[in-house]
Amino acid sequence: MELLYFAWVREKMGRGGERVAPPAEVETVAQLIAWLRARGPVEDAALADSTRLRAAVDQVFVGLDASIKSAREVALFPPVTGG
Amino acid sequence: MELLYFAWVREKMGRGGERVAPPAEVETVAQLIAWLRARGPVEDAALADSTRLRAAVDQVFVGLDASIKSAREVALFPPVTGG
Amino acid sequence: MIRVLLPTEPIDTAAELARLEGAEAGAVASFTGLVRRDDGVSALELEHYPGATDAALLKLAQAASERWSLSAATIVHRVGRMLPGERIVFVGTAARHRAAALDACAFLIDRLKTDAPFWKREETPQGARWVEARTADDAAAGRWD
Amino acid sequence: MIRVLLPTEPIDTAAELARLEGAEAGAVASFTGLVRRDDGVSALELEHYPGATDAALLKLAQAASERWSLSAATIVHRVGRMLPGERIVFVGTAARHRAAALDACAFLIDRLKTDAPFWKREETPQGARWVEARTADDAAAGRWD
Repeated sequence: MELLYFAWVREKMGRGGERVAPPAEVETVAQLIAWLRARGPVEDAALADSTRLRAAVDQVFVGLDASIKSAREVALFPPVTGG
Repeated sequence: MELLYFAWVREKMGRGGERVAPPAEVETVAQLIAWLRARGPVEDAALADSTRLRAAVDQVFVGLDASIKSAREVALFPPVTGG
Repeated sequence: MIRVLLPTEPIDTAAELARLEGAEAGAVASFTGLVRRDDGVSALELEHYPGATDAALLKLAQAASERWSLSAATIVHRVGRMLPGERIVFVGTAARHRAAALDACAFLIDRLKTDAPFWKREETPQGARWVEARTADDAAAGRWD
Repeated sequence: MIRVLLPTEPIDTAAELARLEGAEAGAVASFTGLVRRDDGVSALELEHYPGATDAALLKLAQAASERWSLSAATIVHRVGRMLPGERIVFVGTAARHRAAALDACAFLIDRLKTDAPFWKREETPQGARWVEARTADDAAAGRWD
């Protein structure tokens, strides 16, 4: 699974993305975030405030309770501020 | 008093304007129109349909019942269609 | 910054937009009306009431500027004879935020249809005709009251 | 005619307007957003989600085109680093009548604020900061539902 990070999520994670293989019990975006936070203090701090996190699964905006089953690409980022 | 005609009023009157001196009892735009119509068949035909006539007194849009007392310039024209 | 013009020559929208952007406002909205090609009209003639037109457009631009705290408002209305595809009117607004710029722009073009002394005459293969006023325009202008 | 661009170079609004007028529609509306000079911001950086951004803008332009029967819809959103006074975004619509062009233009810029993956980072004398999302934008976008 390809992960992408944007804006301050990217900055705090220290990388724009990575390839990961979470275990089968990680079924939603929220569970993916929890799994990532458990990997180390950088990830834990970067993803601590889930109210300020938004996600897209295979480039479709979704809620954090959305499934990531069979997802090829998951993006994590702050609320958008464009236009 | 200076009269000005625009659009099809100008075309039907056969002139863009004229200087007139109506008698003192001609006090409103409607009375001015009636006085003009009495002057000849061209004027009578041009100004026959008062529902399609609009007016300005000294460059201010007014209703046909408006006073023309002490007016320097009265304009007669169809409803505007610009923009 | 209010700018009102009644040119007989073609309207340069790029130059007008550049002026509005120069007002340093953050948000610029514009509307351009063109002579349509598909109405069987070979030319359009815009008659106006010299003096009264300028005053009406100035009054409109000032009203919009105050109501929406605009940094700039521009009305350029062409008069005389023009051809299909040419610009009849350009309205532009500059404001700090987008809603003000967009609303003021819509207000100006709606009101121009009803509050300014312009008359349109269309030349067609069947002859020339004066365009009748549309009650839809009164309704559109009225929504700003 | 739908046109969506994400350039890193300055936006040429005159060329975009000319394209919209070429759609032969009668009414052209546009909105331009600029980097303000008076916010103490020395530069603005626009980050986006490549691929997803293009898809989101195309979807928006298509939705507007269908809803208002547009002859043309253009969205040009600059990305990367830009300076005060430069254009961030241009939205333009062409339609047969003015209300459709103006409403569609307002819809596009409102929705761009909420439905497209852009993030703004401001550089100031005190350092750089990511711009927070505004709830006012959600309200503005919601009025089109």
